[in-house]
Amino acid sequence: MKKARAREGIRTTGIPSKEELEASPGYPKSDCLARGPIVVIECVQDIPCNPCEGACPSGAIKVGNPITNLPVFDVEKCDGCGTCIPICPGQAIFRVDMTYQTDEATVSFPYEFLPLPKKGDVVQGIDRAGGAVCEAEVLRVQQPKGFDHTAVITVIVPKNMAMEVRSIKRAKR
Amino acid sequence: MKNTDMVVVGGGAAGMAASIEAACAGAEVVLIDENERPGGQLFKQIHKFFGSEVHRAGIRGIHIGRDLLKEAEEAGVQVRLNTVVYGFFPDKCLGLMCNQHTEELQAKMIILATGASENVLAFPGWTLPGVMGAGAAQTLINIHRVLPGRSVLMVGAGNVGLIVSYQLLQAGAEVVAVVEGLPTISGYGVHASKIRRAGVPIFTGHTILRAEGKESVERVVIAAVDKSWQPLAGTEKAFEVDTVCLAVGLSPLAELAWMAGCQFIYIPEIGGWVPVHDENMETSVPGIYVAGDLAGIEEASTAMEEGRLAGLAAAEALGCLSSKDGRARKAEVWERLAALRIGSFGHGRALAMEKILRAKGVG
Amino acid sequence: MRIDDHPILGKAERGRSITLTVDGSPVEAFEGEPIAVALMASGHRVFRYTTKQKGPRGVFCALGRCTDCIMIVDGQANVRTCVTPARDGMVIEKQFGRGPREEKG
Amino acid sequence: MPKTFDVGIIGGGIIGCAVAYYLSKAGVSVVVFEKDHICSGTSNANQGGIAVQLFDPKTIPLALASSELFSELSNELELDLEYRRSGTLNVALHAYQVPLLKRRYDELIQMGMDVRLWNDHQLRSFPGGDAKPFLAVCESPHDAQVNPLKATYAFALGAKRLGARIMLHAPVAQMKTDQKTIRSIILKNGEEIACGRVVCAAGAWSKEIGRGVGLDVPVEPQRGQLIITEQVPRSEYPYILDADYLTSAYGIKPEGEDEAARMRLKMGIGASFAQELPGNWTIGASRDLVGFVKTNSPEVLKALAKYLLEFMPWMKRINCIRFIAGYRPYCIKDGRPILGRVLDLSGFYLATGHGGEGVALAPITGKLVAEEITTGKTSLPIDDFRFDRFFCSH
Repeated sequence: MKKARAREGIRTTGIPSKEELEASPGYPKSDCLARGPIVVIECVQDIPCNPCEGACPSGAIKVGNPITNLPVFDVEKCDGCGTCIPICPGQAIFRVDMTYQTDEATVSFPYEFLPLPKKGDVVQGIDRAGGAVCEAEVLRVQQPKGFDHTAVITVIVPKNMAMEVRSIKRAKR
Repeated sequence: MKNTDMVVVGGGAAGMAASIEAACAGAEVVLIDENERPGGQLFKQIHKFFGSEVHRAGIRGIHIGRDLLKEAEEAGVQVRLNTVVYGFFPDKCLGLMCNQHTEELQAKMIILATGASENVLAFPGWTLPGVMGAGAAQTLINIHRVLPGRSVLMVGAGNVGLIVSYQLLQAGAEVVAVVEGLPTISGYGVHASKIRRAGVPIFTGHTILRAEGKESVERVVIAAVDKSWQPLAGTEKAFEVDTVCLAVGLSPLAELAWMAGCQFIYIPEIGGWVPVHDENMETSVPGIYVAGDLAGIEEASTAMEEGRLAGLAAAEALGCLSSKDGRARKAEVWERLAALRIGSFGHGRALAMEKILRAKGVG
Repeated sequence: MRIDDHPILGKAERGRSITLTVDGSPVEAFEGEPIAVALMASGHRVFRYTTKQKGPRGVFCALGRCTDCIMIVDGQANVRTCVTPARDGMVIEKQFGRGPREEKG
Repeated sequence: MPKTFDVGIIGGGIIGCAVAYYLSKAGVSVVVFEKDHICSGTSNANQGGIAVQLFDPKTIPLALASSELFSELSNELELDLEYRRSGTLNVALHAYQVPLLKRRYDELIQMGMDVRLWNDHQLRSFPGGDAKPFLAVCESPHDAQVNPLKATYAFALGAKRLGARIMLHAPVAQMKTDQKTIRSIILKNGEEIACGRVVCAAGAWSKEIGRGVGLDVPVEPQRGQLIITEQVPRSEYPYILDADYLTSAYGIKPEGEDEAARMRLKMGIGASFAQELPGNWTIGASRDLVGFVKTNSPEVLKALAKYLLEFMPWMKRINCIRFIAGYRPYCIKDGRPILGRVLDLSGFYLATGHGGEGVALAPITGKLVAEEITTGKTSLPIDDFRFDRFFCSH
């Protein structure tokens, strides 16, 4: 068991482990998710980087000094606007809305591939390891000029997949 | 022979930043680059940069490059393209060649910002067409807009290997796997996460055994390695690919600094032999400065800051800046540089830089 | 295998369409792009064969540094195709060792 | 107790290594003191030419014998030295050179050498199309080329196999003498090594070594600059020389016909274009006495390149990939090597002053100096090369 754990984690697999995520001050506690749309920051390494802090219009993200601090997320201040999603150079910020429907949640994530999906498309929801875990219906594709070519896609997924789905399967070009 | 205040060799991130600072301070600056267009590697950095606002975090390298070009033009930097500095001669005289014509240019101050070249990795089949540097693939896809192949194996999970893998996917290629000999991923985890989400497996503790193919790469075989880097029998995996990209580190392009007689120090963590320099980026030869990857392999953000530092220091040495102003301006850059060299990713580079300063006798 | 559209860079802007002759056959290129790019776009992978081992070589560094991609361009050997701009009508040949293929009777 | 060797050799260039090899072959215990590393002084920055037709007539017998030795050395030393008798062309581009070339041709014929003057047809058909017409060409088909780095290392390794000790990074501080006889060598690190005999093969640094034992060895570093091109197909004539090399031999002042030629002569430039086995051309040569300055100068490089195109205009589109400079250990008295024992200091031998001919003369120098040390006699006369010649009045 211990051995298996040593092989997990972002440094070995490129995927943040459950422990790494839960230890990160940007990752919301599970009881916060019921409040409505909030961002989920999956930043677990001390990279010198802080654009998320300046991007948040409500001051919900704090990095401070030094800039290698992990972003601290204040769920009280977050209104789920998602401005921080396309800003993060590591594409490590997502938005989850557990209140979307009784059985369904929405997940928003950055996406920089072609072709872009369209609203209403039913695609495959992809987890952090790149595996297809469920069907996902595209609710929104945002790509205003300010995002500088990083689209933010929102998909509808079963509620139990909201903390698993982090992208969608890329369509063939 | 022509004369100028300052010559900056290399029009990449470091060289452009150096030229802008020096020209804004009032120095006559000639920026020389051997390529058809300036920008060095910035124009293939199509991802958003890390750092803070002062480092232009969240902005893509290409846009930073465009801004630097504009600033350089506005500052009056004379940019000479398609020009090779073929030799460094006594009394800070540079031999230039452009369109098969040569000339000499003498400068009071010289800033070398010649960058780096990619390391290679030798394995059976590594000379086959289809095996190339990761940076080469990045140039092809992001600048020249052509795919080097349809399916790629990436060797190396440092930031270059991870970023180029992602950009190959963006360009429409498939990346079948990233192979890393170390037991862990040395690049930023978020870069690894991006390609994992896109379905690319990362094999840490693995190496490439061979590339096979008649006239070009058709297939590769990888295997797990033990602690002494020996392949473990029975762990071989084969992939049908037409391209292998090597992202196994960079080495400073130090020829001109060697010719100039600069003292060097060997620091493997930042690319091997690097010119010793002080906190102003001045080498052991007075009036010759270094910046960017030549001064130790780091990243574009640090290269720009080092360039600014060298540009300010050289302008100060020319008398274009008062020592009071110079010191204040340099202090700002030192602070920004320090911010980029902290944490577990920056600590090793910070130590390496201290080693360089100690070798110069100022640490 | 040109990349016409790109999620970040958008539609490709290219120079005038021109024609190169590569080992006797026409190859489409865009003016000003490196010769090597036109060759890769048209599926060429082998640019030359080495002197001693006669091994194939293609683009390796794409920066004009390694000289793996050298070819004979308009009769001139050792031309680094990755940094030499394509011009209309250029005649390009694979290089064998230090020059053209030696015809042995 | 200091370590003891029969012979200590100062200098790990091709001359020192050749002397070490031939002494070791004769069973003598040898140590080589090299201040830096093998081939780090002069032997790494030259063209490896054995252009016998340019040699001073007194030195030609040595050059011929040396070339013969080279032809066996690849086998003997178990390393391909790339020795090949590719021949040389000595070319007169200018009218004043033609009589010099013809005079030299007659001299060489009289010495029994197989040399040829080109006829009109050969002159016209020299490859290169619009080349400035060659006025006269003397071809010496048995002249040769060798890889100087491989040759130096082969001698060093050969000596080592036979038991010689080669000490690298071991600069000599002083030599101990007693009753005008060499006793030992003391290195800069303080180590003392007893050797009954010492050979100075220190090339351009010989003056300093000589001074240490009270001898005025008239050798100065002469800077030579070379350009190296990329690899191109093998030429039928891979080694081309310039008749100006004969001017000093015949006491003729070379003429500068135009400004470029005058500049060239001022910079000591004469054509010496040699193609190495992989296909690279080395474009030389310049000679100037500027002390221990090993930098290149752009003026010389440009003049060399320009001069090259007068001979071979087709090289205009060939890329230069490097340039280098090296020291020729030049005997300022008469330009000839200084070989053998020294009367005033028993046990001290000189093998230096070879100028630009050190590689060509290395095997015969090694052989003759070894013979003198072991038998007191030499198989070829070397009286014309002895140190004493500077003090005898003729």
